[in-house]
Amino acid sequence: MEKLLLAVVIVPVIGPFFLPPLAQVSNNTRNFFAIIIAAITFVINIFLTNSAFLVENIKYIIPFPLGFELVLKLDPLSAFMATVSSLTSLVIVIYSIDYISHYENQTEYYTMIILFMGSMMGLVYSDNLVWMYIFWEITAFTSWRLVGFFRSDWDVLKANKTILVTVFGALLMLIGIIHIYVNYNTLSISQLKAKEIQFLPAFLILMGIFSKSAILPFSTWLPDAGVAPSTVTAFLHAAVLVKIGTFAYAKLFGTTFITSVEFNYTVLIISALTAIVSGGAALVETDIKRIIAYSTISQLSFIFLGLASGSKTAFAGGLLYILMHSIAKAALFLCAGIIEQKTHTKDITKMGGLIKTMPTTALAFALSSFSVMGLPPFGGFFGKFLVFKGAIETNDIAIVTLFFIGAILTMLYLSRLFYKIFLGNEKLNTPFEGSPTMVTSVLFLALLGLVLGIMINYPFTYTEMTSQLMYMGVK
Amino acid sequence: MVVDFLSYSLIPLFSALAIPFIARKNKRLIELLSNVTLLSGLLNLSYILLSYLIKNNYETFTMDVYSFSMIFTIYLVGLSITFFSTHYGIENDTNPTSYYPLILIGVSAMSSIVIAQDIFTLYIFVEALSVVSFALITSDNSHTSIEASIKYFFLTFPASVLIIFGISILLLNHPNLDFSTIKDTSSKFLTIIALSMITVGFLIKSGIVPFHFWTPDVYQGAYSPISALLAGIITKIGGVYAIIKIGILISNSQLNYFISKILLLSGILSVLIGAFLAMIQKDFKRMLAYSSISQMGYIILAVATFTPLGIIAAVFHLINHATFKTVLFLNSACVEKQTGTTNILELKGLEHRMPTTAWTSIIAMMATAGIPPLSGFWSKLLIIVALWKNGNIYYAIIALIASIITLAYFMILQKKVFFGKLPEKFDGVKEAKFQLLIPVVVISGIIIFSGLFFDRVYSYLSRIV
Amino acid sequence: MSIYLLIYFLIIVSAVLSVISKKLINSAIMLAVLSVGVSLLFFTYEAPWAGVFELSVCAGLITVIFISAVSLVKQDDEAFKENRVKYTIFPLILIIFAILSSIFVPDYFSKLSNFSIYLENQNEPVGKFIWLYRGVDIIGQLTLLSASVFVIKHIFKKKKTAEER
Amino acid sequence: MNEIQNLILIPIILPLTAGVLTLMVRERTKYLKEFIAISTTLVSLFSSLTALKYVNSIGDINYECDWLGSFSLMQFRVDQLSAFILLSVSLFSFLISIYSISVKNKGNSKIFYFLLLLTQFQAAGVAVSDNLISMLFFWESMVIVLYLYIYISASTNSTRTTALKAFLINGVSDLALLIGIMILGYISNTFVMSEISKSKLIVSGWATIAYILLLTGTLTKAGAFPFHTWIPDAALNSNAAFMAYIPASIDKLLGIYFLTRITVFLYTLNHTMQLIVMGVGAITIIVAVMMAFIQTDYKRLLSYHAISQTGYMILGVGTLNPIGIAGGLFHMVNNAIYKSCLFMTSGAVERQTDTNNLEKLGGLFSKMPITAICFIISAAAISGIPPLNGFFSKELVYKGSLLTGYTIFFIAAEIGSIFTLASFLKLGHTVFFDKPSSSIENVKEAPLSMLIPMIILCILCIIFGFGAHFPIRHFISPSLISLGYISEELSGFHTDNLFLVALSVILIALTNHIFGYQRTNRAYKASDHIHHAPILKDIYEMAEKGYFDLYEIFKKIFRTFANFLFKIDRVFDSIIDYIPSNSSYKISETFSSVHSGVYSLYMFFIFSFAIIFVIYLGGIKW
Amino acid sequence: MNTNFSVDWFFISILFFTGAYCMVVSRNIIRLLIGFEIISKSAMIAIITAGQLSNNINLAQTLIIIMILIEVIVVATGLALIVKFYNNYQTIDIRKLINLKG
Repeated sequence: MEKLLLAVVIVPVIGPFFLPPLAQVSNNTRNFFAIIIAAITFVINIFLTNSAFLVENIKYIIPFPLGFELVLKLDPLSAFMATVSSLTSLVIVIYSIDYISHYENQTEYYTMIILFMGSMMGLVYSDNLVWMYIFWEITAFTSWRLVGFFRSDWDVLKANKTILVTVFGALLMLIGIIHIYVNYNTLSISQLKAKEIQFLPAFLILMGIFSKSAILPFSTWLPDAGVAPSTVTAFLHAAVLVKIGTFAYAKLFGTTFITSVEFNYTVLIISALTAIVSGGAALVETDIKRIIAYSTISQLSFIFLGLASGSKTAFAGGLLYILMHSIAKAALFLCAGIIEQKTHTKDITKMGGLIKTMPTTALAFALSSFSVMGLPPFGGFFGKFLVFKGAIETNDIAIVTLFFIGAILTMLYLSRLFYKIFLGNEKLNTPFEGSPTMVTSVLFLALLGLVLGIMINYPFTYTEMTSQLMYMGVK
Repeated sequence: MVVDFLSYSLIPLFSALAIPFIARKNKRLIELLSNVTLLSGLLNLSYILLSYLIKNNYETFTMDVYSFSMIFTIYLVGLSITFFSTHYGIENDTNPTSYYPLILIGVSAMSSIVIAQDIFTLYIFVEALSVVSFALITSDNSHTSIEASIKYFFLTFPASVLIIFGISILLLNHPNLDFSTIKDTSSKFLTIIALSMITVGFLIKSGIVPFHFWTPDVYQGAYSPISALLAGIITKIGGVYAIIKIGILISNSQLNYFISKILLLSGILSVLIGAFLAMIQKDFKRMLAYSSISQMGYIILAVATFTPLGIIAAVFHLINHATFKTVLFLNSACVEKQTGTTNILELKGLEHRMPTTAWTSIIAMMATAGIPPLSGFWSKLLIIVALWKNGNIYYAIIALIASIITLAYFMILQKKVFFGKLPEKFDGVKEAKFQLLIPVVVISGIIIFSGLFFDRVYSYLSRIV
Repeated sequence: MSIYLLIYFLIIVSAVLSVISKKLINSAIMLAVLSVGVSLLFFTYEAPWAGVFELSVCAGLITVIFISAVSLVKQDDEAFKENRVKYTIFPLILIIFAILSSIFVPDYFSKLSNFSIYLENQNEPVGKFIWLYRGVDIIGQLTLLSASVFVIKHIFKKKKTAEER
Repeated sequence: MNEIQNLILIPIILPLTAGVLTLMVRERTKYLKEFIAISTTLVSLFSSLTALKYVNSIGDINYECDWLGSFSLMQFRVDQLSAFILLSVSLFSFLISIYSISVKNKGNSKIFYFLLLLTQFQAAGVAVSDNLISMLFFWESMVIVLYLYIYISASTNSTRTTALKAFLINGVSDLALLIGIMILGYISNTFVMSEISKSKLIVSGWATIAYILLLTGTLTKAGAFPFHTWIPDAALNSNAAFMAYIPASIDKLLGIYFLTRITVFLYTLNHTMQLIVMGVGAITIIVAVMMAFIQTDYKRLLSYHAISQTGYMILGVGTLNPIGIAGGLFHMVNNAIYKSCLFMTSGAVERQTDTNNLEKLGGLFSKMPITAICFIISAAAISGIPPLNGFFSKELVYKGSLLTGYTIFFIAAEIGSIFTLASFLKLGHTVFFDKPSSSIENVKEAPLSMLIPMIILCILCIIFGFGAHFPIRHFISPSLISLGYISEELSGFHTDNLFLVALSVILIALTNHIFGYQRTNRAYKASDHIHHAPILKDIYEMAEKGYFDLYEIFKKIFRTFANFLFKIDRVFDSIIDYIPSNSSYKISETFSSVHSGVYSLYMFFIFSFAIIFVIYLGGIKW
Repeated sequence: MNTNFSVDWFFISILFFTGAYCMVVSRNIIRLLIGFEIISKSAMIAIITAGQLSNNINLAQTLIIIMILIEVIVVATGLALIVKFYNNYQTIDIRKLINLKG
């Protein structure tokens, strides 16, 4: 089992460096190998998830001095997050094969995307704050390469904005980590369990988390990074990158430290404002990917609501919403990718009536939007529902109202988006449906959201057990 | 002087002296001789180093780890520079019968500085090093190089006078100038004054804010490989490492308060001003020069703690900085050779034409900005932790936040030089020939591995303290 | 006591003259005078070797080098209009500085007691000193000398200069 | 017991599977889908009938299954009220599935039947579920079906807009319902209605908020003022089968059902709350009927009536006394009956004449007599002509509202019935008796599949009218018992002063109609004397333009709000983007100006700083 | 002895200031070198006085001799550099050296 734990980190971290040589052989070999790596990671994660509750502390330790040792530890939360991200990554990599095939420097693309996945695995499983930080920064670097994929000045500018904002937050987080290190003289998360943390380091780490998952005041790098190819945006902004922040929050402030009430209240207020502001922005924007990115931001604030509201059920709901939102939002971004590739525009005022020509995409888009809006029987419903339970249990009418408005805005902008793209009256000469692989993967994600909603018992039981087992609560 | 290292400083010297006699006319032979000299030394060193790092065996190992690792770095950079220059220069560009000997003498002088146990000896070799380097700066007779050389001459030699003043004060209460002697009586007021005057002298020599004015001009104007040599190792050894030695001297005395304050102040100033100024530079090499100022600020901050951890961090960051700054300057040299300019406003979109250069520069930049898991991250982390544990929390925080500026100007550089669309006039540009790339690639590998195997490096460096 | 002051006075005056004098030749000569003064000071401080070296090398060799360089650089000072004001007012500034330093500087050394420490080697001749105790510096001097040789060679190399290329 | 559980599972599981089955069926197969749908609904009708019998005779049926881990179960509990609702749901889906065989503009018919069966499934789920969460699950998932239902009926932009409108109104109100249910569960630590009802909630604090939110949800579902505005648009842009099914019957049933649940079963209302509920009912009656009176489109007129009838039910439930509640529930089922019938007639007329516009219609009595008769019967029923079912339910509502002592509501209800009758006189007169316009020659009678459900419904109208005691004894009183009221004798054909009032209402309406008809010799202009009355004229125009439409208002508000928020977002963007870059650029400029390349400056700096440092290190001594 | 030492340092500081002033204000490169000479002379005097004060004059002499060697070499190479500069620029004005800035 330890070997598996090591493998799930090593394979995707070392693997990508074999891709450039393979690209010399042939592109198909390279793509195949990339898919193989992603698939292996996913499968191992499934195994680990199954045994997460059964086997007690599985560790793999690589010694480093000064308490910086690299410890990989398996716990239900990590396994859950790893499975979610590797699943979406797998689908996205498969989708990429057709999508990315007519751009240059594909090799770098695959390398970076697999490396990103690997560092995600490392971040998720590492039991040491400084190694968490290290993998965190690697993700920042890879996202920089990926966002600047098209290499025009504008793209690179936005990529720089991305990495600068996230790294700035990460540095604040590092200050917090060093503060903890000097105070408690350890960095191991499992040794820091159930310790009380002062407001300052907690707040600094929180800034890092917010910058990564694009909560105010760091939010706007996310829509700006929409210049990247849609697979990248799906990968970074929907599935994995922004979830790093939520995961780190769940791991540190949910299951490790005992935070103070004021701290949680700060988180709630900030995320509530984020939900509203980004929702409003999404209602005004006209660029399809910017709209979806803004909706990501607002949904992330819902996740934070669930994680921070201090009740076990809401925590479980937050975790559940991480899963559902990853799937749905990835599907949305990939649909946007199909649309953008076929219509050669991102401006929704130029689109309309696409439902005639690309019905499957429209179906997938609609299902995913329903899931994000939180309509039953889609998975998003349960997530949002439980999250609202948390909001009410904070017993604060302001937060409930703000998030209510946020939810209404979500419904509004998503329906507006769907209406403008697929209904409306035809403006463009009608493009065709995307390639089979792309459409299939999109549809798969959309239907997965539906199926998970119908069979809600399994994922919810998992997250609920996780939160029952690990959630620390507030002081 | 540590006798068992003496050979490292003598052999290059003798081979330099031998060059005019045995190889007057034959350029190739000169290059071969100098390269072989340095390579043999490097092989020897790396055998000893690896025999520790891998097999943990101590038979061939000396306890003075700092000097040893420093000499290793010196030989590494020196060899890469000589190797680079052999394929860099146009025919008759530099005059090889004096160019390579000077590099060799510089290497030997640096090794002697590292192993010097007497402060006056240190001074002598520092002078020798300065003389060698201002001669090397003018290797190509361009206007800029001569200007750089003259500025270097007149702006750094007064420092030696300060050092002499310090030595004269040391003479007052010491029978001789051995470090051991000074260490024993290092709790006297006069000693502190003397050492601090010497420190200020070395600050001037190493171009720390507010004595940094010569640094960018010199690095920009100098002959490109020599810029790499200067920025990579010469100013570090001639200035910063001397300060580190002094820091080791007084690391456990109580009277280092003033020096600590001075060093902290100039260190944090260097970090900030260097970073800020690097952001608006138009010239590749000048930007790198400012960046090296800010990086040396980190080293000075680390020394200023006067704690074992701080010293380790300083030495480690010194080694790292030598590696990645060498890589960057050599990259700039490649770019200059291929495109004929270092003005980043003209350069654009070279990443597909010069992929190796682009990637190695990215590695080095990330290491400089302290992006894990590269080596720069660990040394910076150690520096911050040392500062924090020493109680200078605000310095630590500022230094940490300043690395976002580092990242910012490297992003700007990368965007302007390597990304974007290739202009027509660079259509013919190709990657530099692979001999020029070998040193860069090797050192990049060293950066990565010293980051990944940080545990070994740390346990190696922390043996003595 | 007075002899010191006299020599010091000579030194200072020659230094000031070498700074403010109009022609470079005069400056060089004044520098030689300065070196002579310094060597005299060394003699009075029972440092004959140092005095001899100072007298021979600094007053002789360096002056020669200077004068040859000045003659090599065949440019009289009127080539560029350097305003003389900063030289003419220099003595005043120096006097002001002298007053200030006479106030501040001695206090640094006021609390110094007698530093005459017993050394077993204090009466040994200088040559023995050089070879025994500062033997390492010989390597330094060797390095320096060879460096200087190559530096001169490097600077005056026979080759096309930058702008002809 | 177990087979009984299966009994109540049949109306839920069967339609779902059947619906998925219809999706499998290929579009071109004739009558297979219809057969599946009809048989399914028929089976579920019988099963729910059996369930009702069982419940009335023996007792509640409970069913539980795992759902949300340890957080919540899928809990069904069928008491008399639920059984009653379940029965009516199954009945209407059965009738509609027959009726819509030959509805033309129902789009892709397999999708249509799929949606129909899905709606049956969800409605049954809402009716039987005892756990608020599972109820919410079924309830909220109806939004999607609603959207698709309107969407498939035509591919014009107005249809899509209407679909969006319906979707948004219901979706937002469902969010309100969600939060209300969460608060309910939070303040009473359980989501099971039957347990909450053991200790009924008092309206105070969080509970008030919860009640208002729940009320919003239910009223929107029932289509009451001011959340009704999607129904008239839907009437214009969708087919009659949909109108007859969802807004006319299912939404009413479920909305009023849950309104009754919360108002009577979960809460004990205080006085203000009760006034609010009743006021909403009264306003709904008046406003909707005034709007309906002036309409010149068949289905749109009917849809406004559907709204105003909702007002009676809300009023009845709001009275909180058994008579009123009984009236509300009874009126609910009655309204479903005759309103569906009316929509069916409209569908028939539309099918045969391809128009709904009153100006074009006329004189159809001779051409389609059965439709006309069905229309007349159900119109009489809706206008409360004794002795049809509408009359009795309205009577009960009047009594209930009188018992509360607020005569104002009673008067409002009466005015409502006046205009109801008047507008139906206008409608009937126009469509069936007035002189035909040239466009509709040679019109045939509607096909059998349309007539059968109409006839069944008319028969039901009459049965529930003459034998009003039968439904009241078998459906209403048990429901009241399940709600915790002892049932008293409350039905039958009896003469008291209310009867006279009803008669006078009829006379007023007749005179009004004749007056209007005399002024302009066209029947569809019979409402003009009200329409063009001085003040009302402007109000009507504004209403037609949608100034009072909550949806439009909220759209405007949210647009401005969103623009404001977008500005805020830009501000944050500048905080993390422009301000740092520009300020650092300024700083760099400032420093850079010092490095002018002038040697003397550098030398001066170096010397002065060196001296300063040395002095600082040595310390100034005096 | 004591006072004498402080007097020495008084003159040393004056000499240093003279050289420093020359190195700052002058535009003539050769004059700059002369200024450098002056300050190094002051350094030598400091060494000698210190050695004489601490009764360690022979060590001081040794250092002085080595320093004189260094001085000669530095001056020679510096003058060589200046001559090269003159050959390239045809001037000995240091103010001409403002190509590298920013």
